[in-house]
Amino acid sequence: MADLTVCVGNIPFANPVIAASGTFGFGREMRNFQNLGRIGGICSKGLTLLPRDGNPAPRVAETASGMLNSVGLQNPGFTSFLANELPFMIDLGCRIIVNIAGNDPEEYLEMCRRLDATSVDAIELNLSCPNVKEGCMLIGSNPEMIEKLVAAARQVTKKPLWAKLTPNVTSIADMARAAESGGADAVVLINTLLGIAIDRKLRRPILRNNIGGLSGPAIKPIALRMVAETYRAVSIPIVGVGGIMSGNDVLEFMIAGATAVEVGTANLIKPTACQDIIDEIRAIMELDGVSEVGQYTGTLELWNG
Amino acid sequence: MADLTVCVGNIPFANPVIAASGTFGFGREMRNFQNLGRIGGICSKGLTLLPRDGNPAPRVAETASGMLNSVGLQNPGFTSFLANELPFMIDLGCRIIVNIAGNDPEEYLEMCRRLDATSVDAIELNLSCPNVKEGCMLIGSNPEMIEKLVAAARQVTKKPLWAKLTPNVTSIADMARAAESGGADAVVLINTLLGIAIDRKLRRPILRNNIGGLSGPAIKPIALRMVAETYRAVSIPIVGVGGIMSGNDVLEFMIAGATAVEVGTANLIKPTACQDIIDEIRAIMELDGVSEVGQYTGTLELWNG
Amino acid sequence: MRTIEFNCPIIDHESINGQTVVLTLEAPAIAQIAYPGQFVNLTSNQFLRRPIGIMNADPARGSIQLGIRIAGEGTRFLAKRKKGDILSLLGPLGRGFNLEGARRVITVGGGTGVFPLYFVQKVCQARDLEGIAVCGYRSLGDSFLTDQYKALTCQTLFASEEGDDMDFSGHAVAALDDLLAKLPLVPETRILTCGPEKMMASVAALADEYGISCQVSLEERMACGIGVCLVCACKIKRGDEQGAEYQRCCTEGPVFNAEVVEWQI
Amino acid sequence: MRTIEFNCPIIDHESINGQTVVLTLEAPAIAQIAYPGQFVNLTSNQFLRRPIGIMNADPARGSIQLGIRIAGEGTRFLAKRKKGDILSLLGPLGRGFNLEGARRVITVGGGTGVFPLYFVQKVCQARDLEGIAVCGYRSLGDSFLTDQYKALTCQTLFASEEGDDMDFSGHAVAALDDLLAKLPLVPETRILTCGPEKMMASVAALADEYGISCQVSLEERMACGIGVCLVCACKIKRGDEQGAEYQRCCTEGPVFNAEVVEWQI
Ligand SMILES: Cc1cc2nc3c(=O)[nH]c(=O)nc-3n(C[C@H](O)[C@H](O)[C@H](O)COP(=O)(O)OP(=O)(O)OC[C@H]3O[C@@H](n4cnc5c(N)ncnc54)[C@H](O)[C@@H]3O)c2cc1C
Ligand SMILES: Cc1cc2nc3c(=O)[nH]c(=O)nc-3n(C[C@H](O)[C@H](O)[C@H](O)COP(=O)(O)OP(=O)(O)OC[C@H]3O[C@@H](n4cnc5c(N)ncnc54)[C@H](O)[C@@H]3O)c2cc1C
Ligand SMILES: Cc1cc2nc3c(=O)[nH]c(=O)nc-3n(C[C@H](O)[C@H](O)[C@H](O)COP(=O)(O)O)c2cc1C
Ligand SMILES: Cc1cc2nc3c(=O)[nH]c(=O)nc-3n(C[C@H](O)[C@H](O)[C@H](O)COP(=O)(O)O)c2cc1C
Ligand code: FES
Ligand code: FES
Repeated sequence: MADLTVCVGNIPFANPVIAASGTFGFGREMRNFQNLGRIGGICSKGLTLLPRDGNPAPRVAETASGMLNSVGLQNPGFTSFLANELPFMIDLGCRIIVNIAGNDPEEYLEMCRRLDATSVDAIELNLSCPNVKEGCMLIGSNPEMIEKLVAAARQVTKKPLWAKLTPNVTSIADMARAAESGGADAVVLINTLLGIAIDRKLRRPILRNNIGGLSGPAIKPIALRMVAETYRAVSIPIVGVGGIMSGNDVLEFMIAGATAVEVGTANLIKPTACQDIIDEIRAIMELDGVSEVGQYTGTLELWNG
Repeated sequence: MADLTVCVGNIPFANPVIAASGTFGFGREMRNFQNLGRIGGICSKGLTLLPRDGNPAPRVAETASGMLNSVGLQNPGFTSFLANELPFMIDLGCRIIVNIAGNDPEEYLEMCRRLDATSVDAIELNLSCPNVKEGCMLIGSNPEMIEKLVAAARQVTKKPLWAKLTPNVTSIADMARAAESGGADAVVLINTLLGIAIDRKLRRPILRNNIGGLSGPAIKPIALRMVAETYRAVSIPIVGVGGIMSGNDVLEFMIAGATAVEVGTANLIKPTACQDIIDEIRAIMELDGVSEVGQYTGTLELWNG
Repeated sequence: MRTIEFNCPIIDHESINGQTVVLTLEAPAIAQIAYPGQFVNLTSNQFLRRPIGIMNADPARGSIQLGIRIAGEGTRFLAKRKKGDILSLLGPLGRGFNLEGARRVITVGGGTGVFPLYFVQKVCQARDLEGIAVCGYRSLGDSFLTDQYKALTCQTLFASEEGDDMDFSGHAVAALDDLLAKLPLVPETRILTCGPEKMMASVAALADEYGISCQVSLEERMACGIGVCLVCACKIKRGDEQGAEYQRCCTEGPVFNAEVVEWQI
Repeated sequence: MRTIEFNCPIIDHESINGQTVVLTLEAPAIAQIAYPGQFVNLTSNQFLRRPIGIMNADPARGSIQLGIRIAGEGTRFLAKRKKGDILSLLGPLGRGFNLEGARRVITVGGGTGVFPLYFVQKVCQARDLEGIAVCGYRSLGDSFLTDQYKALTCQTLFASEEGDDMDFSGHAVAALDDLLAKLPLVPETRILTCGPEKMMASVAALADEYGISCQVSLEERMACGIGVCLVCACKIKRGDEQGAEYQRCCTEGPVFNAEVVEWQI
């Protein structure tokens, strides 16, 4: 029987498949489609200290093998989340990661502090949301700010800290190194790529927010390259995200260097995506004669010359 | 009758559709498929001072709505090009742009000097090829180096200088501003995004060069966003490239701010792509009631708020 | 309610005109529980699914019907499918129309909005409610379901914007105005509307004028259709009257009481 | 030679086994000029076109045939097409086999390589050349075109790697070795081979041993198929013996004289 368990830092996961932030809500709706106790983990929708309305609609534009979104971190706010959503999530029976996005460093720290007292399994510092004007991506494209923020968060919580990075930078490896120096337990890459879609007739962006974040299979080759690049730059675990649609995709990310992965847009196309992907991984391991899924991680052999 | 002519700087083009470097050879093969005199222009395969063998095969990997290539600037060398290809190209009856890539600044300058004496219409400085270890992308991700190189080239040739930029940077607008400061007549964006494709069974990159450049519709939202962003940052013309497959795509790029466009990967799927796209533009202008194609350029109206 | 993914064969394909088709799909589980105003989310040859309102459900036959107008590549693909082809459906999705306590139901449809409201009238007939339908088309040539509507309802009013030989020459909203002016009012009347946002806003205003309760079926660009991605934001007035908040068209909607909708036009 | 894009209807679809089909396409312009060893580049449901060797061309009927083995999503889509479906083809592409001055032609095919070589034997028969065919299959159950090959050639040798009831038990290369050992040599013999690279390299070595001129049909990942993108690099020895250079599989190839090929295995 294939062993799908992996450890990200010290936390064991039943399998490497985690639902990505913003594509799974808080798990309430997805319960109708699959047994959430069987997936590796769920990453909450991105949370801000105060409730956020998010951006006006349209918030989605379809692109070739992908989509742009400009949700803009609509969420009930951190306090309401702790009271109304977290207890429900904890009961789901899988690992729970909480994705937080601050308007400024202090907001991140405030949320970290308050999460320290909960039973969440890890905190994902969203340093990469492209859909809000403040904080987030600004911090995420500056290594010094990343290191400082992660180090400060490290001081206020014992929870594992995952730094979720933006691909909209010249060197993702530099950002990952900064997160590592700051004391991050893992880096999560990638968040969405900045893009725009235009309505020719209206001569307007389709998204009311003008720009949005590109996700889906279109970005997979970029995400995979960034994981492979970062694997050579840091020694903390990498959680790979970007365009994963199948079990084979997951194993490609692991071969490139990921310890676990997050599945995002696939959930929106197929509500059973996470469960199906886990089943596919199991079948492929059988085929490949691999008994422990962790044996894939970082086994990419580069061609030389 | 729709007027498709555009001017990039001082050079008039019969229409805004230029065949992108590396996807049209030197025009010899494409003659069999369309009347090259009718397209706006052709950009030569990237040239280096000395002949280059390029990278070993496989050099292509298919991705969702796109492809990775790692040709590595295989070309007969600048001297052979001048003797054997350029005269042929000049005779084709459309604008000829020569794409050059140096191992170091001096190689760029040497080629610029020698092109000054020819009748090429513009020189495209390839500051963005991801498939060679030297020069190119290194220069292209550093604003100071871009500005210095363009300024130096400006000294040795009177030909219009187009700077072709890489999207693998935090701020493409910064790169474009640097090119403008250096005296570039236009910026061309974007070249390919760095990516990787992995063969799970072999645990090897599919490309023998390990990484390659991602092109095709998958990258269109990113290219379009970079054009829109750069349009607000510089006042020299922008030539838009990335994932264009249709006349509608061309007009989206123009609305975002492009004066002309380059069509790349589409040529590989459909050898009549450029001609078909020109016909589509004409039909859409009829529909839109637009008489001069230049009237689309930069008309994107952003949503505010 | 439990919605899941179904692979449903097309058992009938009726072409209404070059731009519009009615597909009948074998979907017993959906047919069993679907009610008017709900929708399904369908795969096509495009990346995202496409939301389409349920036009009819026949629990006995185990089938549902969808009326589809070609609007782009995705609906073109769907319209070109043939009998026997299989489509992946998620459904039934969303909150539909509320007919509780209604005695008279006036549906006001415009364009493809005429399709999902057909399901309303079918339920009205089954429940013995007085069904009145106003259907707005661009032109006579563009009209559809007219015989079916006539067979179901107590009264129909077909409006043609181009003024060619239909019941009413002009917009569906003007037709409704005309109708309401003549119609003796009865209590427990509901106006249910589906169509272009501008039309629905006018219908809502008219309903308000006449003091009739009104429900509207909003359309928003969607991805998941099941409430997890938050892209389908509709601006809805808060209960406490303190401004508005974004609610999910696919989950809290697509049908909302007209008075809570903050129109975007 | 002039190649353009054609939309060609499938006029016949023969399923050889679950994994392999032969499609007959109406493609008069291609049928007219195609010669053995050339290929077409086909659209599927995938992004890039797929190169497939021409298995047969019938100028009179205006049709060509393609033998396709399912290797992934693109070939799966192609194999599932039905009579009447239309495919976009670019062709004929590339340089095929050179039969000038040949008297005896020995084809050595492995797997799907057996398909394009069938066209060689057809031309041999038409030109009255002595055609001998060695066809290598994994097993009897996996074999195809055997009757057709028999009908065309002077001699056939069907090899099965699994050693089940075929002419020869073992690899096609061993079968060729066996054949050459027994066969009285005649001048102007050519060995033409198509199949896995390893097989072709062995065939080339064997041909060299026997002093027979040999042509090989290389396979390389392609995009355009028409010579503009340079992705299909084959390493070919330079005429001046100074190392090797990259030539285009789609344009200078896919067929090369064996002695200029720098094998990558
Ligand atoms: C709840 C709901 C019920 C609907 N019911 C019906 C129906 O019964 N019959 C019918 O013909 N149409 C209906 N529509 C509209 C239908 O979903 C769109 O026409 C369709 O998505 C267009 O897809 P396309 O690929 O043809 O067009 P494209 O313009 O190529 O679509 C591009 C993208 O925009 C989205 N989009 C485009 N137009 C609309 C639209 N009007 N509403 C929402 N998203 C859109 C698409 O879903 C896709 O993501 C309904 C929409 C919603 C939200
Ligand atoms: C000149 C030439 C002639 C050929 N003739 C035939 C033939 O007659 N019959 C036949 O069944 N097959 C033939 N092939 C192989 C056929 O092209 C591949 O099997 C097919 O491209 C695989 O596509 P896929 O989508 O099914 O597989 P995938 O593995 O999903 O393809 C992914 C990508 O890899 C490329 N690729 C995968 N395998 C090969 C391969 N072996 N050669 C080249 N590119 C590959 C595809 O073109 C595509 O770009 C030929 C190949 C070449 C180059
Ligand atoms: C609709 C939507 C909402 C998202 N919201 C968030 C979010 O709140 N926080 C975050 O860190 N990432 C968010 N993301 C990014 C995803 O978590 C993921 O990093 C990205 O989509 C790439 O993965 P994918 O291609 O598998 O979707 C969102 C993505 C989508 C499509
Ligand atoms: C096979 C291939 C070869 C390329 N070679 C070059 C080159 O030599 N010089 C260059 O500047 N860009 C080169 N490019 C990049 C294209 O010119 C273009 O910038 C890029 O592909 C994005 O456009 P597209 O999506 O329309 O292809 C190449 C692209 C491809 C696909
Ligand atoms: S479409 Fe995803 S929440 Fe409504
Ligand atoms: S496939 Fe493009 S040159 Fe051969």
